[in-house]
Amino acid sequence: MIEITSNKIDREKVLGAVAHLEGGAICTFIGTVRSKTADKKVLRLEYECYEPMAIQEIQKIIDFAKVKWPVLAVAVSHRVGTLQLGDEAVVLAVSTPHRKESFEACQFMIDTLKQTVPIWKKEIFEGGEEWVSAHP
Amino acid sequence: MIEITSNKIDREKVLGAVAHLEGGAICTFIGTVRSKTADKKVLRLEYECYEPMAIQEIQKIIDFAKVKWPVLAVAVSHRVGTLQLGDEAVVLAVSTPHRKESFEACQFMIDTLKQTVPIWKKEIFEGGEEWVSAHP
Amino acid sequence: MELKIKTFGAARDMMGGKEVVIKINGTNVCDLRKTLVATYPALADLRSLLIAVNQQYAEDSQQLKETDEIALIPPVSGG
Amino acid sequence: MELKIKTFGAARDMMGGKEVVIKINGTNVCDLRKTLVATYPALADLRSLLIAVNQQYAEDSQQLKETDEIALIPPVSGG
Repeated sequence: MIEITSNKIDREKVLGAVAHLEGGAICTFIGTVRSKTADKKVLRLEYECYEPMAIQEIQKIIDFAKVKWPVLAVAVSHRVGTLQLGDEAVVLAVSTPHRKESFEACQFMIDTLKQTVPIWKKEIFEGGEEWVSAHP
Repeated sequence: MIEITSNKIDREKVLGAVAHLEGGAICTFIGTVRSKTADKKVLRLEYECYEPMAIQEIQKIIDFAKVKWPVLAVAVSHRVGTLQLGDEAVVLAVSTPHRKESFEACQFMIDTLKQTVPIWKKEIFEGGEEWVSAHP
Repeated sequence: MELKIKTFGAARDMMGGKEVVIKINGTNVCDLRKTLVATYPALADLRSLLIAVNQQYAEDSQQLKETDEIALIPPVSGG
Repeated sequence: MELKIKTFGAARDMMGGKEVVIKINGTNVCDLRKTLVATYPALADLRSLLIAVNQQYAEDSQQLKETDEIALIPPVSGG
């Protein structure tokens, strides 16, 4: 399951999508909006996405993980639009037969998602706003 | 939150217990009952627990993780009694400011839980049963 | 060749619109990049600027057609 | 000294009961372990056998009292 949504992410749906009888391990990563970035106080975030390409890039990451680890199922939901403090921006879950590979695959997928998937976030803080990572 | 329960684990309760405004990352591990162990077909598992000591040992693991990583909150729920295929035996969630440390702390805690916490599982398979890891 | 370019994030702010039309001299991604930076000098301030053609990251040598779906991909920051 | 011992998992099956009472010669955890293995030889087949005193893992040298809460901890397998 790959989902880009402007609504609150349904964690139970993501977890339900990776249930697998041969799986003994599910590792999940949830990225949430923090109240602080360095010294600035974040008010909210705005996410935007090049959706058709984002879905293809996420699928590539899943395909790659399946070659590298015995992945049984993966589900990813990424939220876009305006997010408030504490909101969940991404929920990624993977099920594998054993525990170690679930952590490795989950961490690989979220690390790669942050590097290759065309999604952008703008931080709105007191006194300004900034596209994250845009500038050197 | 530390919980030993004979009921189905409430994932939403575990995840809700680690929500933290300064957290940007939640890593969760869910251990489920697999249908296969080596070549044997598992019918069900029976878990038992030395509960007061188990809770203290889990607390020690959490305390240790908090020294080693910037852990904001941890929640652990472990189920005991009879579990069927696909049931969740343990749900462990940890929130931290950043992603890398959430994976490290979560993996450390579940690895250590499996080594030190007085909980035992018996596999009931076709034609026999066996306490897991009891014998060399 | 006249190309329609989708823009996102910091690049969109620098170019002042979600979709811009630009005329380039040349036929490949490298030519497009040069024209873009000449037209919108602020783009040179980005940490990186990738170009996607038909929803795939493209090499500088890739040839372009007017019917391609082209997008500017400034540094991503999902998750 | 007479001690009440809680038993779990494979150790409980080997000893035939959730709680057993055992008389030991000696006063520490090591003495208890020797008496246990002499009385229930099957315990020697376990991959390991730890002893908890008052809900804490105990060293072999720890002194025991009749009022202690003592538990046999065969190899754990939670999670």
